[in-house]
Parts: sequence; C-alpha cells; structure tokens
Amino acid sequence: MRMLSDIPIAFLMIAAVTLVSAVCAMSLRNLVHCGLCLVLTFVGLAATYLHLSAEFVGFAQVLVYVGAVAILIVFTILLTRNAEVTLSPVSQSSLVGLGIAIAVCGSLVLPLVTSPSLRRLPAQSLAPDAQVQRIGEKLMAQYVIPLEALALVLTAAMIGAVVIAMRDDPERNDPSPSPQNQKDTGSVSNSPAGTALNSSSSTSSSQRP
Amino acid sequence: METLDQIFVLAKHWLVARVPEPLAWLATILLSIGPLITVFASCFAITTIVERKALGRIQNRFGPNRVGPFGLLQPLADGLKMLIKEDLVPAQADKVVHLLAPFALVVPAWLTFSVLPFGRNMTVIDLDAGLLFFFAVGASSELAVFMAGWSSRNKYALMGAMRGIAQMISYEVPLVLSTVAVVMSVGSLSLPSIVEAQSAYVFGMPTWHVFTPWGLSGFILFLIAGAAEANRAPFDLPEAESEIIAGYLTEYSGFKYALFFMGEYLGLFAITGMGITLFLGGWTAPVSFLATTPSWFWFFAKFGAIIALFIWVRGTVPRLRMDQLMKFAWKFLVPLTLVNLVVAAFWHFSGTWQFPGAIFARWLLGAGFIGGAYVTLGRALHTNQFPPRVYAYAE
Amino acid sequence: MLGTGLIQGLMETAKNFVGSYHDEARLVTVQYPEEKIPAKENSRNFPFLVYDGEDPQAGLRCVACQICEKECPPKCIYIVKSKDKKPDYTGKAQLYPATFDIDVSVCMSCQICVEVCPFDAIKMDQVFELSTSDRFATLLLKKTTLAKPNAYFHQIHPTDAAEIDGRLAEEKRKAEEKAKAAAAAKAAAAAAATTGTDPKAPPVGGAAKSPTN
Amino acid sequence: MTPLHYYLIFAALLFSVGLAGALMRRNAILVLIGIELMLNAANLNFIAFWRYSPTANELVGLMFVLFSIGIAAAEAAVGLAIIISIYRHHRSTQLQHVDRLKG
Amino acid sequence: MPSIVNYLWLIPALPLLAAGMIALLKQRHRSLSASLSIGSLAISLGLSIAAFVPTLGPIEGGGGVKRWVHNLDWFEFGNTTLRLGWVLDPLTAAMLVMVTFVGLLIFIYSVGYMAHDENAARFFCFLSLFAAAMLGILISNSLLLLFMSWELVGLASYLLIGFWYHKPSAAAAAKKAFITTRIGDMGFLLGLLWLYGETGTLLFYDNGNGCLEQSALNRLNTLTTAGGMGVATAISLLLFCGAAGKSGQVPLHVWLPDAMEGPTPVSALIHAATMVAAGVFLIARVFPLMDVDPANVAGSSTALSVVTWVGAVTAVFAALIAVGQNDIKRILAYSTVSQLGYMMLGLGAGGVAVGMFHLLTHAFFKALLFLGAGSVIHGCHEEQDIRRMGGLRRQMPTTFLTYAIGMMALSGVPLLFSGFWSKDEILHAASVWPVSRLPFYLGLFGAVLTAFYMTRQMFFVFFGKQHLGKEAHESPTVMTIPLVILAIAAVLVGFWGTPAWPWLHAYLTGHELHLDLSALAKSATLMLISTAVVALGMISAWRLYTRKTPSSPQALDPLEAAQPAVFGVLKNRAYIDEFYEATVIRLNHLLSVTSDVLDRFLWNGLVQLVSLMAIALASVGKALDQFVINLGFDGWCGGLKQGARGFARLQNGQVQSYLRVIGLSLVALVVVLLWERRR
Repeated sequence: MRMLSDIPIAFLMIAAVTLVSAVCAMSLRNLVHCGLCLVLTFVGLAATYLHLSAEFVGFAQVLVYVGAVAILIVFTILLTRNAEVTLSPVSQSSLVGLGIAIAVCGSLVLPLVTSPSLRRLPAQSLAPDAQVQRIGEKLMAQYVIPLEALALVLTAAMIGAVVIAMRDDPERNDPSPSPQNQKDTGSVSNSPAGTALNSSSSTSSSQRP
Repeated sequence: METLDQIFVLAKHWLVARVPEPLAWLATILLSIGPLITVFASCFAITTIVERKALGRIQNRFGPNRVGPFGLLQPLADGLKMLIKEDLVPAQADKVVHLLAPFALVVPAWLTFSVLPFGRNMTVIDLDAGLLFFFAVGASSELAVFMAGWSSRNKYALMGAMRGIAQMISYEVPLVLSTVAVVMSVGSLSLPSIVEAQSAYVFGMPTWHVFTPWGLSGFILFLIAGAAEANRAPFDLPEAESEIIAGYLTEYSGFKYALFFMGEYLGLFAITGMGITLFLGGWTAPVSFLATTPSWFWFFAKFGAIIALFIWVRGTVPRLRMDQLMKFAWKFLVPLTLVNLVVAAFWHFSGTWQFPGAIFARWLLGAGFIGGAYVTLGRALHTNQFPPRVYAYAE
Repeated sequence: MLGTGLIQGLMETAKNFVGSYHDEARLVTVQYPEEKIPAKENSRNFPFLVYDGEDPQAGLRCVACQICEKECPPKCIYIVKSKDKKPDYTGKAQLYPATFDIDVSVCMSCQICVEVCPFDAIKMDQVFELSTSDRFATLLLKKTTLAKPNAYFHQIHPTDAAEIDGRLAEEKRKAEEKAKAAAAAKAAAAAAATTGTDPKAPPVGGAAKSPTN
Repeated sequence: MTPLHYYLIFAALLFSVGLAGALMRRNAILVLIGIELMLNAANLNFIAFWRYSPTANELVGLMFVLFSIGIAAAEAAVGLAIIISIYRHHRSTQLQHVDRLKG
Repeated sequence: MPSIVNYLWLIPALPLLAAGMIALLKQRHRSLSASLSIGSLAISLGLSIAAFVPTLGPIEGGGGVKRWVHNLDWFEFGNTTLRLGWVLDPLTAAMLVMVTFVGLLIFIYSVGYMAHDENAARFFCFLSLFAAAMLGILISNSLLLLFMSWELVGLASYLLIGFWYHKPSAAAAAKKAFITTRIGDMGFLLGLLWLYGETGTLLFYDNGNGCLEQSALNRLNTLTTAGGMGVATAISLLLFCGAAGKSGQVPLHVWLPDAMEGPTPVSALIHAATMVAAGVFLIARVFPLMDVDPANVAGSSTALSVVTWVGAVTAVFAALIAVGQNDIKRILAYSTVSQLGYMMLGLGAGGVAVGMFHLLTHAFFKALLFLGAGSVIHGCHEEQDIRRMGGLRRQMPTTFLTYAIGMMALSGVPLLFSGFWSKDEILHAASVWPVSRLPFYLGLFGAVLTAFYMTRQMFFVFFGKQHLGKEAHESPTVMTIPLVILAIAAVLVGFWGTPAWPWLHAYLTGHELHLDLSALAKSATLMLISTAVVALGMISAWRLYTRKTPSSPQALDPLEAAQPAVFGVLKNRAYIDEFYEATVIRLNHLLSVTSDVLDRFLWNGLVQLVSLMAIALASVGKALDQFVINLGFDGWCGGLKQGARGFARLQNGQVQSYLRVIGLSLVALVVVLLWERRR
C-alpha cells in the first residue's frame, strides 16, 4: 500500500477528532455537552486550517467561534433553561431527516470520489505565504468595500440582537418614584405615601418571576 | 556580553546537538517548553509570596514570615497543602466538565507564552500572527470559566461564572483595541518585529511606544483591561469572597483549585509579558549604553516592575461593583481606546513634520487630545445619575 | 478628575509600604506565639472558682447552693454537695461542693453564673489557650483545676476583686459585731447561764491585703 | 502530502453531520449548531481549494472565509437572540411549537 | 328699413306670452286671464298699426312692392344653417291690422259670452294661443316658420272646437277638424320639402336668393317632374292642398260645419275671420310661385286654373247645401265655405288683390253675422234651430239691425255694402278669365243661392211667429258694442276697392293710384248683372217663405215639400260624410284590420320564432354548462385544490421540513448533474 509516512497521519487524526466531536455535538442528550463538543469541533477545524497553513484564518476561527459564538450558544442554552432538561434524540421524523442527510452526503462524496479531475490537481504546491501583511494589504486594498459592509453588518447584527432579546419591562424601567412627586408630598406626610409607593414597588418587584 | 545574552539559546543548541537525529525535533520542542514552564512556574510561586508580603507591608503588617526565612518557603507550603487537601467533587456536579474546567483554563494560559519574545531570538514560536494567536487563545479562557461555573451546580458558582464571563468579554474589547494602536504603528502582528520596531535609541532614550502619547495611554488602558481580563485587583469580582464565596471556584478544592489559581496568575504573567513587548520595548535595554546587557534580563526586570505595580494596585483599590465594572468598560475604556487609535494615526502621519520643536508640538497635540477625551469622558461618567435614596421606614 | 482618588490611594499605600521598612513601629502585627498583647481588664473567657487563703479546698467561697448550675443556659456546671459543712469567711458553717465540674467545650462564657452567685464564688478567667489534642478528657475542668486564689483574681480583675473584698470584709465585720453582740448578749445570758460556746475560729483572709479584723 | 479530496470528503462528512443534526434534533439551538457546522464545512472547502489552487497568492479563498466567518458570527448572534425571544414567548424551544408567525 | 321690422316678432310673441301666463294661472283667475289676453292683443294691434303706417304711400323709385325682410340663423346642423325670418309688406300689414282688430273685438265679445262658464281662463288661453299662431303665419318670411304657425293654428282650432270636451259631439268634431286639416297639411309638408329640395332655401325673400325670388323661380321653371308637369306647378298644387284643408275647400270642407260645436266666438274668430283666411293668405303669399307657368299660356298657370275651378265648384256646392240647413250656425258655416270658394276663384282668376279684397270684407261681415247668431242663441237660451225661433226682431232690436246689415253685405246688396264691391271684383275677374267662362256663370248662380238662403234665415229668425217658448232677451252691451262696430266696418270696408278708386289693389300690387271714375262706367254692366242676381235671390226667398210659412217648427220646409228628394240631399249635406265614411273610413278600417292580422301572425310569429330560438340556445348553454363547465372545470379545480392542500401540508411552519426539502432538492440537483456528466 502506500508508504507509512505517505498517509497524512496528522490530518486524519484531526479529522477524526473533529468528526467525532461533531457527531457528539449533534447527538448528545445534554445540551451543554453538545455545546462543548461543538467547541471541540471548532478547535479541530482551526487545527485543520493551520494544517492547511492558513494561520490567520485558524486563529480568527478560534477567536471568533471559540471565543464568541460558543459563549453565545452556551448562554442561550442557559437562558432558555435547556441545561436541565435532557432531550430524547431519536423520533420517527428525525429518521427521515437522517436518511436525507445521508443521501446528501452520498451526493456530495460520490462525485468527489469518482471525478477524475480532482486527481489531476498537484499533490500540494509549496505553501503560499499567507503573510498577515499581505492579507492586510488585500483587505485594505481590493476588499475594502466588503470589509466596510461586513463592519456595517456586524454592527447591525449586534444592535438587532440586543433589540430582539431585550426584555422591555415597563415597571422595571422606572425603579423609584420621580423626585417631583416625592417633594410635593412633603416630609410630614411622606411616610404613608412613601411606604405605599415603596411597598407597591417592592410588592411589584416580588411578583416578578 | 554577546554570549551572556544568548546563553540560553546557545545552551539549547548545544543540547539539541547532543540528541540523536530522529528525535531532534522533539528535543528542540521540549527544550524550549521545559525552561518556559519551570521559569514561569517558579515565577508563579515567587509572585504569590511576594504579593502576600507586599500586601502585608501596604497594610502595615508583616506578610507570611513563619515558613522558611522571612516566609520565603510559603509557596512551597501552599503547594504542598494544595496537593494534600482532599479534592471534593459535589454530588450533583457534572463530573467530566468539572474535571476538564481547570485544564481548559490552564492549557490556553500556557499556550499564550509560546509567542512572547523573552529575549533576543528567545521566542518559542515566532508566529507571523503572533498577537492574533495570543488573543485567540486568551479568548478561550471564558469558556473554561463557564465550564467551571456551570459544572459545579452551585448558584454562587454560576453567578460567579456569569459575572466572570461578562467581565472578560467586556474587557477583551478595549484590550484588543489598545493593541491595535501598536499594530497600526508597527505594521505587523509578529511580536519580535514589534520589539524590533522599538529597539532604536534616540540620544540615549529608547523609542519605546510608551514614550509616545498614544503609547502611554495605550499602555495604561492595556494594563487596566489586562487586569480585568485576568480577574486581578480592582476587577476580581468573579471570586469576590464577600459576596459569592469564591465565585466559580467555590466547588473546587485541592489540586484543581491550585490549577485555577495558577491559571489566573499565568494569565496575569501573559498580560504583563504582552504589555512589555508591546509598549515597553520587550527585551530592549532602557538606556543605550546598557544595550549590551543580556536582553532577557531587561524583560524580566520590566516584568517584575509591572507585577509590583499590579500588587500595589491590588493593595489600594477597592473592588468595583458589577454595574460600575460594566459601565467603566463600555462607556470609558472603549471610547478612550478609539480616541487612542486616532491619536496613534495622527502621530504616525505627523511623523514627517520637520520644523523645530516638531516632536514637542506633536506630543502636545496628541497628549492634549487624549487628555481632553479622558477629562470629558471622566466627567460624563462621573455624573451622579442615581436619584436620592428613599428611606421608606427610617424617619 | 476620575484618576485623582486612585493616585492618592496609591500614594498612601506606597507611604505605608516604604514606611513599614524604615521604622518597624508602624507594623502592628503582634507575632502571637512569641509576643502577646496584654489581655484587657474585662476580657473574659471561661469561669473559675475563687478561694481565700492558701488551702484551695478550705478557702473555697462556693457553698454549693447550685444556683449557678440551675441558671447556666447550656447546663455545663455539675455540682455535688458535700456531706459536712465548713465555716465560711464569716465563720458560719456552710456546705461546700464535693465535686464542681465545668464542661469547657459546652460553656459559652455568658457570665450568667457570675451574676447569679450570691457568694462571689465564681468569676470569669482570661485564659484562652485551651486547645487540646483529645476532645473528651481535658475539656472537663474539675474543682481542683477550677479553684484559683483570690490574689490571681486581683491580678486579672483588680477593680472587681478590690470591690468584692471590701464588701466581704464589711460583712465579716458586721457578722463579728453581731457575733460580738450576740456573745455579749449571750455573755449576759451566760452570765446568766455561765457557759458560752466559743465562736469558730474566723477564716483567715487569703489575700495579704485582707483587712485584719 | 494530503491530496485535496481528503479535505473535501472531510468537509462533506462534516456538512452532512451538520445537516443530519439540523434535521433530526427538535431543539432550536441544536438546529443552529447544525447550521454553524455546515457553515464551517463550507469554509473548510474554501480553504482547501485555496490551498491547492494554482493562484493561491491572490488569497481569494482566504478572504472569502474571513468574511464568511464574520457573517457567521453576526448570524449566530441574531439567530440566538431570536431563539431567546421565541423562548420568552413560547416558553419552549421545541421547533414543533414554533410554527406560527403570529406575535 | 323702418325699425319696427326688427320688433315685428313681438306681435305674435305677446299673445303667446299671454297664453303661457294664463296657462299657469288657476281657472278661478277669470278676469285676470281675460284682461291679459285682451291687453296683449291690444298691444299687438297697436304694433300692427305702427307696422302698417310705413307700408303706405308709393315707393320712391316707383314700381314694385315695398318689402322689408329680417332674417336670422335659427340653428346649424352639419354645414347648412336653417334660416328663419319675418317680412313686412303691404299684404302682411293689411292682414295684421284686420286679424288683430277683428280678434280684439271677438275677445271683448267673448268676455260677455263666457261670463258664466267656469273654464273661461282656459278659453282665453286657447284664444291667445290661436291669435299668436295666426299672427305668426302672417309675418313669417320662411315657409317653415309659416308651416309651424300653421300647425299651431290647427292645434288651437282643435282645442277651441273641443273646448266643451265633455260633449262627445264637440270632441268628435274637434278630432274631425284636426284630422281633415292634417290630411291637407300632408300635401303642404310634401310641397315644402320638395321646394326645399329644389331651391335649397325656405325663405321667401332673402335679398335675391329666396325661393319666391326670380332666380329660384327661373330654376324651378325649367324643371319638370317625371309626369311631365312643371315642378313649380306640382309644388304649388301641393301647397294648395294644405290651403284647401285649412280653408275648407270642397273635398276637405267637411270639418267646418261640425266645428260649430265650439262656442260662438270661436266660430266667429276661426271660421269667419282668421283661420279659414289662412289658406287664402298662403296662396296669396306664394302667388309668385303659383304664377310661374311653364307653358307660358297667357291668362293663368295651370296651378291658378286649378285654384279657380276648385273655388268655383266649392262656392256653388256649399251654397246649395246651406239652403237646406236648419241650424243657424251651420247655415253660416256653409256660407263661409262658399265665400272661401269665391276667394279662391278671385285669387285664381284675378290675382292677389281681388282675393284679398274679398277676404278682408268677408272677415268683417261674417264675424258680424256669427256674433249676431251668438247673441241670438244667447238670447234664446241656447236654442240653435231656426225653425223654433221667429219674430225676434222686436225682442232683440240691435241684434236684428246689425244682423240685417251683415246679411245684406254678405249677399252683396249694391253700392252701400262691402260684399257687393268685393264680389263684383271677383265676378269681373272671372268674366275676363281667359281659360273658360264657366266659373263666371257658376259665380253668378252661387250669388243667387247666397241671397236666397240668407233671406230664408232672416225670415225664420227675425220675422214670422214667435215659436220660442221662453221670452228672448237682448244681449248685454258688452256683446252688442262689437256688433255695432263690425256693422259699421262691414259698410266702410267696401269703399277701399271700388273700381273707381282701387286703393287696395294699388296698395297690394304697388301700382299708381289715381281716382278714375271712368272705370266705374266700364264695370257698370257687370254691376247691373250682379244687382239683378241678388234681387232675384232675395225676392224669391221672401215670397216663398211669406206665403208658405211652415206652420210649426216640425213642419216641412216649403222647398222640401216641393222637392223632397233634392232637399233631402241638401239637408243631409250631400251625404259627403257618409261617402267619406264609406270610402276613407272603411279603407282605414281595412288597413287597420290587415295590420292587426299582420301584427298578430307575421310579427308575432317572428317574435315567437326568435324566442323559441333563444330558448333552444339557452338549453344548449345549460347542457354545455351542466356537463362541460361543471364537470370539466369544477372537476379540474377540485383536483387543483386537492393538489394545493397536499402542497399546503408542506408549508406547515416547521423549519425542519423546509430544510428537508432543501436537502432533497440538493440531492436531486447533484443526481441530475451526475447524470448529465455520465453521458
């Protein structure tokens, strides 16, 4: 068969780890574990990128996905109280889904395996120098408009996410009686009004879930 | 003097030559990792004792002086204690994640040291995007905090974890932004090249970034954000004893607690290391005629100074409240770093001013701009926006 | 401005730090095992029995009236009365406790026994280094270890001791006058009835300062 | 060295795992995770092709992946925000319950 | 051009306005409506006199007739504009004065006559309408305007004759009058249209290119119809039909006697003075057209000869029937018909002046006779049969005197009375008529008969025994004053056209006027003949009736006794009505029956057929709808809906089902691509 060193051990290892963690991410019962396996998958992918000598993208992947998206996912899991509940993974409709996924996989892999053109590609040209310097130049020169657009999209998404997830709780927005009515009730009669106001605010606050 | 400077590099080469060929690459790796770990582990030990002694002195009391002469063996004692202590794992805890959390924190911490230039060509891996690697790995610490907090199934732990994550995320932004100023002026992400950019001497004064207006404010901002990132001093809210016991460390004891403790300190060392390389000229000597002294010496000298600074700050500044913490990050640090960026750009483009006193004018303008921003933001932030307290029952 | 408060703080701590090295007086730490802070006068720990004179057993002021036993909230005092009596400081024959145990691990040093004791027999001690290696034996203090001379009492609570001694001396003097009067009366009576019993020998004041009668 | 189609197969597998997850699991967050996986698989393809393409110096594939990572982050943020608001309204993140557009 | 010409249109407009206002009033405003109509007519009289004055006196340049014309565009259709206008010339002026004067008198008379009739307001409205229409005919310079007024006059006569519409006989008479005049008007309309077709304009005088002017006439003269008759002649004859209908010439005179059903002032106004005169006026107006003669035979054109013959025949025929009548108004009616015959004779033979002169004189004394008869009827409490009257001369002296003057004028008593002069002119014209002498002799015979039946009537009404049961009383002064005025007029009018001083002839034809006593001598013979004729008629009648006066109202008339058969024919109006009944009516009946048959079977059949076809079509549609549409289309829609519902299940809001579909389609796409590459 091929030479021992010919088989890309490193790549296979990384790929194996990533795939296993991906499968776990999809199939584990406990959502938080799924989240963590997802993180592992992201790291595995980053490793693959490094393997493909694209450091900048690998580090970016780690920074963006592991640093931010994973945290987001985990937070969402917590906020939607899915941490405690354990899910039943398999149901009838999901088997259909599995079937379709396998079909898609087949339809993707089959052409890859059979197509003659891919074999003709050179094994591997020398590593292109993906210097950060050159990436920076490219970004700033050729891709400056997409960069600005991306900045715009990110800000919009940030604001959008905040607005969507914001809980506008009217009573909570007004924590204390406005100073104006406090003044006119006067210190003498302040206690009953004060207590009423405060008691109402405290009772209302206690009602909050 | 050249040999003294390169003493470690030569030693390493010498040793690698000793090792048989096939394992040579393994040897080089180990020989660069080994010293790194020993040096910084010992640093961790020393820092713990120095910190406790210094805090004592600040608070008009002796630090630990029972173990060993002047208490110098105290870390040994602590370490021993940690190993001896029983490692409790709460019944309801998520065993796997509980176990993994400390490692998830420590491993990235160690990884961050791989890119720091400790001396002339004494960088473990000279990565092209070294700074990006540093922040990428740094970002994963939040995940470890979450794992710790969540897996221990303890309300206080979860609260601490949430606070920790919120703080770390909020302060990561100003941290990265302040470094962007340096990257912009130097033009490269690799740390040795940044140090290289600062190694020139002008009439004896080193051209460290800290001697530029944006460099000074950038350095201060970097340190503040770094402190928050490493849960140090004024920002050690996540494991604030008074409120939530030990935060996400509540359910940890024994060796895992020690790991967490070490992870934190390593985070601190990484931040100081990065601060030095970015702003204090890494391993360059402070004065031109001392240039021949060994580079790593200056790195560790500055390292010690900054650690002392952190300890000093820890001794004086009271802990911030959660909302103050948040407001400080988003409403003060981020705007200030952006302004800093502008000034850095101005500094860069005004480099070509030839008329006499150009340096002074540039300094004046840059510092003025940053100072102005600082003052206005400070005043804006300082408004007493809380309405007067309402004493319901007391009359 | 925002930073000024922080800088003042730093200057303060720096002053402390530097100050601490150049004059030791600033350091407040008391190296405990080696140095100790003299206990305050009214600091109190666990109770002890007071005895006058030299013989601990004879001079005990406690008359085993068991009030303190009853009043003690955690019930850590255990008293067994003696069969015979012995004269107290006024010479009157009083019972005395055969056994008087205090379980120090239970006592919460609330000083109620001191307040209720009519005979000022029990006072609060200042000894706090009572840690022992085993939990059962040494924590139960017997009568013998509890009893401490009045001089020690004067040493740890001088004002209280002086005040109490003054009062005891007063009572003793009044008792003797009464005795004298009784004796005189009796003498008179005896004169009538010729035989007078000789009052018991008065207890000898323990402390040197005890007023001679 | 590792021929190109190893990476492509790996990416395809990853993609189908993501798709399977998205299809099979009923929890909204898991569907989102599935989508993230699919996105990453696509990125992997880009990098693989970039690495093996003769004109690698143009860095086109690289740029594409950078921008797609940015967009994916934005998308994840908004998606999760939506999931939270859905949860707040429906008290459950099971996708069967979430089939009405009405407020 | 005198300024009055511009205001000529006011003359008919005022009475029309009055008619309109009265129509708006309630019936109870009797006095207001009377005063309105009388006032408006008085103003019109004033205006007519104002218009009459400028036409007097000869034209400066001498020769030709003074004529002022005012034309205006009525409305345009297409590229031609219809033009109307009014004309002022001696003929119009004379007629205007006569009609307004006589009309005014009759209006005043009818105030008294209609005093106790509750519909007086409506009566005066119709009278004003009639006056307006009549004046409209007089002044119109366009044949169309004339025709419109003509129709209006026919309408007014219908309304007035049928005034007492609750009397069936009155309603029938009104209908009869209207229909017969319409038959005549049909001819008039055809002539009008033909004329318009030929000359392109209906204006009489339009400074050069009017239809009565030389250029148009020359053009008409050259044209001949298919039948060989000249176009001008044909048109003239058609116009004459209209005139015959309106003026009651022989074939179309049947309506006039029945028109007596209306109140007497109506008869007086319409059947004496104005309406009947309209026909004669029309012929006078279009005289130049009629005078055109293609054969250019001296004497008269064919059209005029026809007019003459018809006139002569009508005169004799009507006179004969008048002799046999017993109703006072019916006798006068027939006398009017015969006098109209004389006018037509005069026009045909002697030209415009002769006809017009007799028309004017006849208007006055015939109005007088009618009003007299009216006051007689009024006096005898609505009794109209002369045999029941008698001996009224003592109870109604003024009526008797004025009636006598009227009778003498009508029958042509010489020298003093106008009837003599005008009839003399006609007879003179007839005598010199080149075509034939017969009309002259007919004229003479007519004159005899006229004298005879008038004297008979006088005898029955005023002389003889008092047959009337009740006491007759004289009419109130408001009625007798017009009688007296008319009587004076009847006498004076005659002196206009005496041969010695033919003022009217000169005025109408624009010739020189100079006193010529010699002319009297020339016509002396003719005057002697006519006086003899009149005397013959009067004496024979007087002697016949004084000797064989019928004993009682029911007794036979002496003539009837003598010749029962002939008298029967005359009495029954020569059975013309029955003749018409037999011919025209039956023809009409036949037509209606056939049209009914046609309608019921032919058209109805067709309609039925069409409906059947529609039903057949509908049933086909129903079948089509039933099977093709319902089953086919709906079926197809049902299928579509089922399919849609199937698809709808796909759109169920489950995000994952969408994802599944995407997955499947991806697979399909790849399979297709692979399949593509395989080949």
